[in-house]
Amino acid sequence: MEALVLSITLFVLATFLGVELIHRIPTTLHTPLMSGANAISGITIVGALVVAGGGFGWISWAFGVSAVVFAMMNVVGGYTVTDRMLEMFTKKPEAK
Amino acid sequence: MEALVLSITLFVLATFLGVELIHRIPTTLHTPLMSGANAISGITIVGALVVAGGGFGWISWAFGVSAVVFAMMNVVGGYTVTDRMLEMFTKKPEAK
Amino acid sequence: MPVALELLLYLVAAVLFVLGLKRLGSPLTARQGNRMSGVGMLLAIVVTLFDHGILGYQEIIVGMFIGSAVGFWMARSVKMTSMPQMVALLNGFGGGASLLVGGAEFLKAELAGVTPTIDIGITTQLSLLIGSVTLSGSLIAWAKLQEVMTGKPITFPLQKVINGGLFAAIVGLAAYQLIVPQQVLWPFYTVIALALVLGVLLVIPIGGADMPVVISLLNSYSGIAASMTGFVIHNNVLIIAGALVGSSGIILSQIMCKAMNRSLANVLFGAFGGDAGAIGKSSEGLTVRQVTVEDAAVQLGYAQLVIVVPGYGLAVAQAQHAVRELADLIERRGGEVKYAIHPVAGRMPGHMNVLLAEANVPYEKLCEMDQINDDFQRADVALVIGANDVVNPAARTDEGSPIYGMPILNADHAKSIIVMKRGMSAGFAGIENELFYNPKTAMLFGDAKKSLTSLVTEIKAL
Amino acid sequence: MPVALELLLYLVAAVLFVLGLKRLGSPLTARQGNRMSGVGMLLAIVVTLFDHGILGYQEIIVGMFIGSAVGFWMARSVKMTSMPQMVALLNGFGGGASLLVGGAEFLKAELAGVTPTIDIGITTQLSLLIGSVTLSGSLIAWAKLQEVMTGKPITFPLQKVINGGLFAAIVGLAAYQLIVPQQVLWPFYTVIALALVLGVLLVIPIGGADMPVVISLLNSYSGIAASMTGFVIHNNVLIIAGALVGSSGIILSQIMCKAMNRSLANVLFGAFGGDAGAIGKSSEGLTVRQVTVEDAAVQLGYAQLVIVVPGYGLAVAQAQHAVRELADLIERRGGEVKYAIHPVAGRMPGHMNVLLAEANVPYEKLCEMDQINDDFQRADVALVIGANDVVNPAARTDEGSPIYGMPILNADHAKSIIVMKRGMSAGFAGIENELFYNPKTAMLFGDAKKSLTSLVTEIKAL
Amino acid sequence: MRIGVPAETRPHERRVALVPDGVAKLKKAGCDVLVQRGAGTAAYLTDADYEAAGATLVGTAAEALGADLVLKVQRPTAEEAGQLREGATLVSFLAPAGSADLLSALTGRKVTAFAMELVPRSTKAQSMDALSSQATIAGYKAVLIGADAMGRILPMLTTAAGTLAPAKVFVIGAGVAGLQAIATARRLGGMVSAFDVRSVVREQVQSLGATFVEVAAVEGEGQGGYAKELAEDQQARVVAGIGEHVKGQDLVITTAQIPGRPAPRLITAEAVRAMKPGSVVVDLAGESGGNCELTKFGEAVTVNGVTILSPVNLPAGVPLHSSQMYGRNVLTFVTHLLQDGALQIDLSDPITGPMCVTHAGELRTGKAA
Amino acid sequence: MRIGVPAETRPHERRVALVPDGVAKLKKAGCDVLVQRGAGTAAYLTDADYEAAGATLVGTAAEALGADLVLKVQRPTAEEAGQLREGATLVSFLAPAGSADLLSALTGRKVTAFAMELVPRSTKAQSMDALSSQATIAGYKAVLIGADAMGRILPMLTTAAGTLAPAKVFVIGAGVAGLQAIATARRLGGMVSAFDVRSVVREQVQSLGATFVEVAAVEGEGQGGYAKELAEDQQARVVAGIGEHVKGQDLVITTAQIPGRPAPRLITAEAVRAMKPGSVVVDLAGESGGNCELTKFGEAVTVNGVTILSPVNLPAGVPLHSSQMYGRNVLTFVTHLLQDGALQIDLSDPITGPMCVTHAGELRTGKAA
Ligand SMILES: NC(=O)c1ccc[n+]([C@@H]2O[C@H](COP(=O)([O-])OP(=O)(O)OC[C@H]3O[C@@H](n4cnc5c(N)ncnc54)[C@H](OP(=O)(O)O)[C@@H]3O)[C@@H](O)[C@H]2O)c1
Ligand SMILES: NC(=O)c1ccc[n+]([C@@H]2O[C@H](COP(=O)([O-])OP(=O)(O)OC[C@H]3O[C@@H](n4cnc5c(N)ncnc54)[C@H](OP(=O)(O)O)[C@@H]3O)[C@@H](O)[C@H]2O)c1
Ligand SMILES: NC(=O)c1ccc[n+]([C@@H]2O[C@H](COP(=O)([O-])OP(=O)(O)OC[C@H]3O[C@@H](n4cnc5c(N)ncnc54)[C@H](O)[C@@H]3O)[C@@H](O)[C@H]2O)c1
Ligand SMILES: NC(=O)c1ccc[n+]([C@@H]2O[C@H](COP(=O)([O-])OP(=O)(O)OC[C@H]3O[C@@H](n4cnc5c(N)ncnc54)[C@H](O)[C@@H]3O)[C@@H](O)[C@H]2O)c1
Repeated sequence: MEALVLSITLFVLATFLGVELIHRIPTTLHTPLMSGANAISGITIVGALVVAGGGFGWISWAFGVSAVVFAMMNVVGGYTVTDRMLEMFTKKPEAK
Repeated sequence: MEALVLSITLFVLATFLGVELIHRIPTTLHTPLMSGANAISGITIVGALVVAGGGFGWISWAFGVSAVVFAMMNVVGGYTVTDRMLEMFTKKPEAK
Repeated sequence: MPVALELLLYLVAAVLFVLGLKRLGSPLTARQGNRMSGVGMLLAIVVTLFDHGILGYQEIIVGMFIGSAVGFWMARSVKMTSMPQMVALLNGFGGGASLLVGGAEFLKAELAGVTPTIDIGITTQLSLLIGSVTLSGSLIAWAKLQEVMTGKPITFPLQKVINGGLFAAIVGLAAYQLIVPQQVLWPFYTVIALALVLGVLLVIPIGGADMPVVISLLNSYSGIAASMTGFVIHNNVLIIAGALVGSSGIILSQIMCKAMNRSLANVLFGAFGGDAGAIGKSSEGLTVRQVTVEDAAVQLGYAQLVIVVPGYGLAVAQAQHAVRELADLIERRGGEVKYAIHPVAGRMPGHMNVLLAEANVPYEKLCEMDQINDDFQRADVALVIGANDVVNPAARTDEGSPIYGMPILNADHAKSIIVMKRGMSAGFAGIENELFYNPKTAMLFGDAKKSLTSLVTEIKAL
Repeated sequence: MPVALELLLYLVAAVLFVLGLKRLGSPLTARQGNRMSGVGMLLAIVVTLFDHGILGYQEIIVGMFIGSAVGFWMARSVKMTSMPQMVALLNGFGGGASLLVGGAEFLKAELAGVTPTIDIGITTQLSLLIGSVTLSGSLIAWAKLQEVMTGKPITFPLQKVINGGLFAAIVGLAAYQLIVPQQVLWPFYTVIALALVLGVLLVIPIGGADMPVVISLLNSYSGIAASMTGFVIHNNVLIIAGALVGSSGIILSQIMCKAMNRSLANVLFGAFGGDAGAIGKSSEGLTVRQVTVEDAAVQLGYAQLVIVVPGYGLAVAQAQHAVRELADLIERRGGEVKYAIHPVAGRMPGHMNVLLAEANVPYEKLCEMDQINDDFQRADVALVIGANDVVNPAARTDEGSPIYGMPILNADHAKSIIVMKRGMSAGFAGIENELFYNPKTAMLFGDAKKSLTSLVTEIKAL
Repeated sequence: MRIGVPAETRPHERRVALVPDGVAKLKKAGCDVLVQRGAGTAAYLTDADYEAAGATLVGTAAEALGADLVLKVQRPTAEEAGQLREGATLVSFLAPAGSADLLSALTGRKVTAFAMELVPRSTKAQSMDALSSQATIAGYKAVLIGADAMGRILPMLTTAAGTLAPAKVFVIGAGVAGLQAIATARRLGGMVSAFDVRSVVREQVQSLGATFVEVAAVEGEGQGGYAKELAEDQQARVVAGIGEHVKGQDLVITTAQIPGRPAPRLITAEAVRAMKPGSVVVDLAGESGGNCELTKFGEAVTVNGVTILSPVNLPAGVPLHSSQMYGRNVLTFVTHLLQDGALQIDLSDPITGPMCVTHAGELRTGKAA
Repeated sequence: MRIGVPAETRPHERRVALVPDGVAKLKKAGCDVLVQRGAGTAAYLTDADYEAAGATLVGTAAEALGADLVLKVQRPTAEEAGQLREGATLVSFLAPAGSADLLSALTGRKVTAFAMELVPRSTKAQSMDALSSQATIAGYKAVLIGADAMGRILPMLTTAAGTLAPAKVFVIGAGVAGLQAIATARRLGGMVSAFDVRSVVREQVQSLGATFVEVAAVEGEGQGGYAKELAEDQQARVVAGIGEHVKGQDLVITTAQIPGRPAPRLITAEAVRAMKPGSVVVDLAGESGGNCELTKFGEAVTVNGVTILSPVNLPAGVPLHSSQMYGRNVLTFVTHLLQDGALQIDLSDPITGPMCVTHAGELRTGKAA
């Protein structure tokens, strides 16, 4: 039970941190930011790997490996697509 | 050991949160903010109470109770003094 | 690998996510931020692989490889304009993965005959529910944007009631699942099925134009789903990263709504997402594209050449000082600003000269039509402020138009056009202006002075 | 009380600290924020009391009562102008408490003959070290500000070397303490003693003017000390709250340094803190008070009546448009702005009229000297922009002065005065201006146009 | 084709119908341009400038008037009309409403005459609109003249010798000239208010930073952007309202006109008498009778210290710029008529048609009424 | 004590030495003010205004001139001087450097005479500084006159009839009048540049948004904020530099003066001939010889289409405001002299002393050289 509260504590702190991290974002960055955050939500890959590697027979097989495929698509696709979108911002260095 | 890492995790998250929470502060608020943060650092009172209430004989007595006195001064003094400083900001409602 | 080290490395990954997310918020650091968070992800994956000795399982490696390859290929081949639906699709996969992980954990316990603790039970059900909604909802969002299905809101009677009922049923079944004896699996499957349906129903009444908000919200959900999975499998990096995405996604959705001058509730339940373009429907059914101040600010802040086209609206708004300030700011950032003065802009000969002289715009910057018309194609942005007739392409092409034959400013030759006016009303000649429906054109509605002032604030914040 | 509930309540307290700290950052919510965090503190105390059944120990209650009473009395009786030293003192108490808690834990283990784990050992030593430095450093800061000791930097040869040596010795001793067998206590006491000395040595070379930064930094330290204590007694609320204060304190110190245009390193090791006022030393040794743009913004943003006194510097800076913009902004926020035009401001008759007309300042707002001189006492801020001679009180009092007898604008009658100029150079008449040394006056150095533009940005962000 | 530009003969007329820049353009279009020696001198355009632009300088007016196309500013005198070639084309201000004699002379000689006052107010014809271009100059100049005649300066000045209050300027009739007057007076620092019977003008006045005076609730928008005459009761209300407002003004500039009608009487003698000594009224409607009861066209009248000016031909007072603009107007119109170096007169054209007052021996009364 | 304000008699002088507002203040201070009937009429100040302010209207100049203290604008003629009471006090512009006859007449009648041109340029005396106040008006008016005489308008206008380029205005000598001219020309939309030999002026010119022309590296700051005469080689360089810059200008306003010396010759005939036809030079230094070689004081000269104006007494052209300012200057000075309703003349006073040119039958040459 204490472990649960600890987990909740982490959850709460991370939630606050997420809120604070996002400030006045120019609209042009909305989609990349969304996409970048989506890539992070691919962290489920860790869960997928745990399940797939847990050795629970068909569950690992059917659920685990397909979860791994899905999650990997999310992760790799997510980061790549975000990077592509962000390319355009590195073109012109800001003159100040 | 895992407990330690968990504590470190909390420490790290809270540190980030602390950094993010403080943004462009008008100078007038520097002192109140400092004072308010100082009041929060009086959280040592919890440690002081634990020590004082731990029943370790003279240690509890000498260290614990004096820690309690010190920490309480920090807490009560800190919150009160901050509140006094902030009084002036509630005078005029903002017309927008 | 010692558990403590594993946890520590997970913590490093979490820190990289935090830093990455923060950097994603500014144009200058965004790319670097994305890469930082990518490194964090790699670290988390490697740690997990090592820790669980998973490296032995060939099929997992194959699965990872397939997923990576497909994901990479999709990401590389998608057109720039289809990015939003791509994100929707990827997000759906993430939700699906959470669903599968939650399901696996549930079945594992069932099969092993273990009754999970109440917290594990609840979080498992949550990861199933949220994962399913994310999965099906994201797919619908994708379909709407990809125009596989109609982008218009789909509504039917009692929609909200039905959604509410569905939700209640899911909660009830999930609760029942927690208390029934082992081996009863139908509530589990039913919850998943109903949640998938719920995801569909929640998204179909929302119009295509509002999809980005929905995707961001679903993205937030998939974060929460990941976080719930973290509770289930006792993994802190999942909890932290999931919670980060969960909360930042909601904030981002809100910011997006604010940028559209809507509330989140209005977007989700307004069921009029498809009407957003109505304000700018021309008689031929064309629609205009609106731009937010933030967006316009980025365009102008990074432009090399901006040509300002002032018109009568600039005078009405008395925005001469504001436009000068904007120009100064752009120039301080290294851009160039010119003013294209049409001979009949305004309502009296020399109207624009009078205004801009008052704001001390140097005469060198005021260009006559003939002198500047060729420069438009070099311009990154043509900023049309309260001008209308003087940039109306009908003068070039439409013989029936009362302004046919009048030479106009070639604002439409610029790489992009931002038009500031209060609404869609016509100018002096009383005729419609095609330029506003040009795909390169973005409308910034509102009083020109207000818009300019906000632009200045936004560009300063870039 | 079940442990889980206790932990949950601690979490609630931590959340209240987070929210409170956030709200402290804006004038409108600051007071409420402080109260939220206060409620969090109360909650944490009550939970601890209940949990450990401490209510029984009479002496603890008495101790709490004494501490509260003394703290409350000190906080109520201190003068508004002595706030910074008060905070320093309270902060010292906090550091002292951490030191005592860490010491108690150490002794407890020693006495019980338990060898603490390495992490407990390290964090204990850290809480001792940081607590001691905070305690003695804060007391020195207090003494400097209270003028119990000199506010000037105290330096002596090899200071940095000595400090470095001291620090090395402390680290060495602490490490030794961790590995020596039980019952050897001298390293423990020596570490404390040396750390106390270190705290003193670190603070004495810093000038009185820089004390706020030091206090903020020490405050950050006391947060870290509390956090370390949390590691020692395995208490998460201590860890979280301590870390929050630790990091926010450092950021705040940095912001403060930036506001003074200095780096943190410069403040801590520059050993010239006392020179800061040099720029504004008058021949009689008076000093001027500088103000930051942020501060000026708050003053102007909340003022009811602002009287602008323009002078030749406004013309030189060509800041006429900027001042108009500032005035518009203040008026949109509900304040009132007037311009006091001195007959000989500038360098030609009507110089200010020409400028302000160009910026479209309505004639009604331009007030002649006789008409406005009585209004100054009602003004919250007299904003003197590049004017000098026309507000020089020497004209009223100093018979020897070349401007004696010239009527001047009563800027000095305003509740506060902000003067914008580039440096301390004299005006046309070439004489010094006492007004700048008036305790009510704050100088905003820099080109008037730049200062005004930044002010506008800052007020918008309020 | 030969185009002739004679020197203007009206007293005080300093403009010229074509500037060297226009000569060069017509040369390029394949025409010969004959400019009378000294035609541009009063407008500071030298014969050398014309020659450099490709003009053929001719010694007498007769030579220039004998061209196929004659460009003028002022309507020709009887003598000048007599020198036009039979069947020639004439582009000039013609004041057709009051020039019956001239028109019949032109018809007699089968001259095709275009009146520059009749450029239609369509978007496309804007660059030929000589009334607008000359009114722009007139509005500017009216303020200069008025400011010069005043006892005070326009801007506010706070000086060691006291504060000079800003002058109050009131512009009646905010058409082209009126708006330019508003802008110029504001530039000089005056506090400007304005009135017009067309209500669309309110926003235009405000867009120049001046205030619109609601002297009476009337609406007088007529055809083609012009005003129409007001009904009697409305007129009375306007006059009363203006009389009230005019009292406190230091400079009043009136430009109210109704096409083809005498100018409306807006300022009564009584209203003038109520004004402060040293104030000035500049009446730009003098030629059509004046907006002020006391106006004497071309003269300065002083009543009770108030000066009423009714200047003649203000644009001619800024000869270089007004010629430049008029020349451009004429040039654009001629270019509109030209095809392959010859005139193609298409009377069904929406610009050419209404402007043509005589053609092939006939009087065209379409718009000339 | 009785204070007399006679009507001015110089031709074209429209100012008056005291305005009703000043009369009221002196009345309050316990003086009787005798104003000659019609003294203010040319400045749009009626006798009624004066009477309302408490003045006693007198029918003849002799009555006003016979007062204890006489206030005038222009130095008295011999006849007027003869009507002054023995031992009276006179405050007026006196042009002492060139008025030997007048001064001896005044000494003969033991008049205490104060010359308003000699107000010291100290901060305290600023509100008595009539040279500055009148120069302010002159600078403003010079631009109006110049603008009126030009062939073009000052501001840039982009219109359907082409773009009118903004006029280039060049101001030589950026003292009080010059700065005001700069400000006024900028208001009207001209592109203004300026030159002065005193280098402190650079920043002042820029503070008005105009550009400072570095025609030659010289420094001519003399005493009391005035310029000093330049060495020959420097002068030559300045003239050459100005000649070069002046070529492209449409309006040139010159105000360069050196106290007690003839005005420096800065624009040669050759430079004028290089200017464009239609440009205008307004020379405010005409009275002391002019800054332009072709200047004829009080006349308009036209050379090659360039007009050189040298207006006489510009402040009198804005009589109300210039009287108001002059009146305030005089009033402040008189108030400075008054103690309990009587004059207390303390010649050791740093203001009174230098201004006094004759006293108790003696000529005071201290500053009058
Ligand atoms: N220059 C001359 O001498 C002269 C004389 C007479 C007529 N004209 C005619 O006037 C026209 C001039 O063209 P133009 O492009 O300058 O003007 P325009 O075609 O009249 O268009 C002005 C636009 O400004 C917008 N607007 C008005 N107030 C605004 C505000 N406060 N903020 C933002 N936008 C505002 C209006 O749209 P919303 O209402 O939707 O905001 C309107 O569409 C030409 O047709 C010309 O022929 C010119
Ligand atoms: N009005 C007239 O007719 C006239 C004529 C001649 C002389 N005067 C004399 O001029 C004086 C006018 O008084 P004043 O108060 O207007 O001016 P002032 O006394 O000359 O003071 C101007 C101040 O502005 C500051 N400054 C200059 N450039 C600046 C910039 N870019 N940004 C910010 N500050 C700037 C200067 O200080 P820093 O260098 O430290 O920035 C200077 O102290 C009086 O003494 C008057 O007698 C007036
Ligand atoms: N191509 C075009 O679209 C075009 C070209 C030129 C002018 N215009 C428009 O035509 C309008 C009139 O032009 P104009 O200046 O040649 O007109 P104008 O010279 O005939 O009249 C001047 C002004 O006097 C006003 N007036 C008439 N009777 C009045 C009364 N009793 N009281 C007060 N004011 C009165 C009129 O409304 C007009 O504004 C302007 O608004 C102008 O913008 C349009
Ligand atoms: N109380 C005071 O402090 C006070 C009062 C009035 C004026 N002033 C100052 O005195 C100065 C001069 O005033 P003024 O206008 O009466 O002077 P002025 O009329 O004597 O001369 C006009 C200008 O001509 C300039 N000049 C002289 N020779 C020149 C040459 N060869 N080339 C170019 N320019 C030349 C002078 O420098 C001066 O600026 C001004 O700067 C003014 O600010 C001070």
